[in-house]
Amino acid sequence: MDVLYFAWVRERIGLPKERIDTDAATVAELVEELKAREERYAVAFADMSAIRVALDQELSPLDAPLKGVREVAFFPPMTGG
Amino acid sequence: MDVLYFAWVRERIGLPKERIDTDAATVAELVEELKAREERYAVAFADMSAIRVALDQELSPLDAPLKGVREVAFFPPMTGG
Amino acid sequence: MAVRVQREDFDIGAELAALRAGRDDIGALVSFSGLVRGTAKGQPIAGMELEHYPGMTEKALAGIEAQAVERWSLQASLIVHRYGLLHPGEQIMMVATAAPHRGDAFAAAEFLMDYLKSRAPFWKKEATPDGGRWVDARDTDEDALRRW
Amino acid sequence: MAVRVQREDFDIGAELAALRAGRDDIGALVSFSGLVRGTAKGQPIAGMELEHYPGMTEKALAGIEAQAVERWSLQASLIVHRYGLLHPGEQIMMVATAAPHRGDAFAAAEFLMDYLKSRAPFWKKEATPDGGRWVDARDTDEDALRRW
Repeated sequence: MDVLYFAWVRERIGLPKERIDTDAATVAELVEELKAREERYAVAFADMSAIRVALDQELSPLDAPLKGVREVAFFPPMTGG
Repeated sequence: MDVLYFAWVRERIGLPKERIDTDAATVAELVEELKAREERYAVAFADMSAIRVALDQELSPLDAPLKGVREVAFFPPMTGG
Repeated sequence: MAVRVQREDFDIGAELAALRAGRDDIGALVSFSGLVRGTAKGQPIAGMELEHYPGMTEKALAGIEAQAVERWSLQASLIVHRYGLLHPGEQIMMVATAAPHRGDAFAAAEFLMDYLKSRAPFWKKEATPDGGRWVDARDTDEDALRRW
Repeated sequence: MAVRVQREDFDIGAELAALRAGRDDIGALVSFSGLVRGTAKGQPIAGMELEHYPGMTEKALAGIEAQAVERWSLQASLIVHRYGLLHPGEQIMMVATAAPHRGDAFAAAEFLMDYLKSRAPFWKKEATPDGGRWVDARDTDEDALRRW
């Protein structure tokens, strides 16, 4: 699936988008998998209360299932307006 | 003093402004004096709950004293905006 | 902080641009404009005559604006109200409020509108097929003042 | 009912004129515009970079607008939000709402702003003398959603 990062999550991970093959069943499992993979993910995802998730462009909770999802995005709380 | 009328109060009394010499101590007394004077005042002031009063261009209650007042205005509830 | 009572129409875009011209401290700009509707109580309205009390109108509007300035941290505000004969679709009046944050700008604009509706000496007479009809003050407008 | 996400500036006067053009059923027109402030947390701001999530942004804004249309009797509404590098004094975004009466127009505009602030995928980075600084979401913005 495509994984997108925005704002300081993007800066900490060092890229805006990547393709990730995973067997993770939920967003939370994907986060743990990435944190274990490299330090930059561990830094970006250190405080998950500061992270929001969108699955196929819909805001979703951390325990949402990934089955069938094509695009996952991680970003900080939004500050539009 | 100058007495001004607006909107349907003006239409019922038949003029926008007149000079009135009175010894009335309050607005309410002036209203009674006018109602006794001519039918058109009695019609305009039949329901005083539908009338607002300004003394020297400040909204004022019916029992406000007239001493020193130069301009009295009678009109319906306002409908600006 | 300004109040204008005029027969002529106004350009809301130009008014808003003037409010923020040359400054960079405003974060939130709210405007309200009131328009003449083509129907009222199920009847077509050919026009609306807006009568006012020259002198008191300006004082009342300035007083309402001063209250808003005291209650909220406004950086700029404007009230423009027309009088005379207006037609459906035309602008009747506008208020605008500028503040660092949106909460103050919205609250002040609603406060100005609520007070202006019931405390500024304007009266509307609609031209209906049955003749002229004075618009009644709505109880809900008087009620709206109680929230402030 | 329309949503636009764009790099270019917009003309709020032209947008409001377009909303009411050719119709006489609108009684109340409310606009909000958000502007870049020249200082933040006591520091001068040279500029603000607005990042967004293309695709999701449009969907989120359209979803928020649809909720407003469902809750209030709106006759027209518009959300325009910019992205890219903006400078102090520049317009960031606007919303406009049109309704027969002012209560609906004001409530819907505030609702759109409250939801847009916390639910549309935009992020602001301010250029300060100490370098770039991501603007933190304010607890008060999240709290503002609870009133709806």
